[in-house]
Amino acid sequence: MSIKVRFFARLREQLGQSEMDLSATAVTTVLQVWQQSTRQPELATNILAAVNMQYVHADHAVHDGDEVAFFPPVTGG
Amino acid sequence: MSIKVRFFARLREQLGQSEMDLSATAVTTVLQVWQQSTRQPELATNILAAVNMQYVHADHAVHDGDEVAFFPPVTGG
Amino acid sequence: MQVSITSKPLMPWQELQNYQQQQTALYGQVGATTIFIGTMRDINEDVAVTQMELEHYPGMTEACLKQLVQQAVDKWHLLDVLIVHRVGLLKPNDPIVLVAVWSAHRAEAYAANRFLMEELKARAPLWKKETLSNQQTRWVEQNTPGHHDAD
Amino acid sequence: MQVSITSKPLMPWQELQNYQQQQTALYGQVGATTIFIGTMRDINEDVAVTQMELEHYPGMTEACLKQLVQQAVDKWHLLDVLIVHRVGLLKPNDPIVLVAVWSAHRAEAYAANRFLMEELKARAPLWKKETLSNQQTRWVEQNTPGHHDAD
Repeated sequence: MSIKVRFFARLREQLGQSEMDLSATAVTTVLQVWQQSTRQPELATNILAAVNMQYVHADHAVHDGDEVAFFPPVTGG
Repeated sequence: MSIKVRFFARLREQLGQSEMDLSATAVTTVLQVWQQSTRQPELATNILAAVNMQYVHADHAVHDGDEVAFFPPVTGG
Repeated sequence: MQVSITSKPLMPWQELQNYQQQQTALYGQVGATTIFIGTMRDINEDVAVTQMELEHYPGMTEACLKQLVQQAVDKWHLLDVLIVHRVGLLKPNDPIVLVAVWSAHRAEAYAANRFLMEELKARAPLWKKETLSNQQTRWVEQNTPGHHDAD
Repeated sequence: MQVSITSKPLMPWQELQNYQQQQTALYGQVGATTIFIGTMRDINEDVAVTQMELEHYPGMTEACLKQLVQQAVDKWHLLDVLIVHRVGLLKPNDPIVLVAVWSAHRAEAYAANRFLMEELKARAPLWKKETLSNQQTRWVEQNTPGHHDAD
């Protein structure tokens, strides 16, 4: 299955990329998407995650075609 | 001494006058100004009073040249 | 800081634009602006209202509003305050009052704006006389007091 | 109800005037309008800031703001809501965000406006990167949370 991964703001700069396409062979979670896309084992608690533009927790299931985004605390307004 | 008395809004309409000049011979209070100017013994608790454009209580002393105003609860805004 | 009473139609956006153009000394300091605009509704206490006459006590109304602004300035860190209140004959949809507060921070701008509106309604000598759809008139009896009303 | 993200300069008074002209269906119903405008300051955490880049997540930012508006509409009786947020390059004194709430009653207009601003700051995917006077840049780490902050 194919998953689109996006990074924003400071995280985007630190990782040196804003998006990537990930191929996974089985059912996966947000945490696994993070590990595969960044090669970092831990998802820091201050990194927020969204699947298809909705906030989710790290154990949220990810399906074929989903867009998964990771970003630091928001600072708008 | 000479005191200017002013009435506003519903009170002005009920009394049929917006202002009058009152002559008093001695030290007087807001309540006495009310009694002399309206010929009503009681100053209802929902009638507000001001001396020289500052809110005061009924026992506030009134001096020569003061402007005393009476009006109903305010309803601006 | 400015308070004013006007018998001319109140145009909030124009008023704000004009006022803000004088605020060059505040350049870069303002983080939060809060604005309240009170507008005449065509219904009050379940009765249709066709027009409204707003009476005030010239001199005392302005003095009272200035005192309220001073209280707000003493209580919060504010950069500027503007209050404009209509008097005279109003029709439904006409703006009645404009309260604008400029501050570095939003918590203070929100709190001061709410304070000014509640105090204005409780203390400023202004009175509304409504004309109903049957041509009868009535004085509005009393503003609902305090912070917990919903008027 | 409208939310929008814009990379063009935000002109609050013009935005409000244009938006309100479409509100003919609300004629006579609005009693209270509350507006919040957030503006870029030239100092943050005691350091001079010369410009700011606002990044967002196209699609999610708008969806998030729409959800917040829906929550506000579910919670209070509101007649209309407008939110406009700037992205891109900003200079001090530039408006960042505009939140406007129209209601019959002021308590609801004040409460909903405050709620929307707090939730926007806590949840909307937007990020600020500041350029300091020494040309260094820094990401703003975190908005102060909740109703008790003073930012």
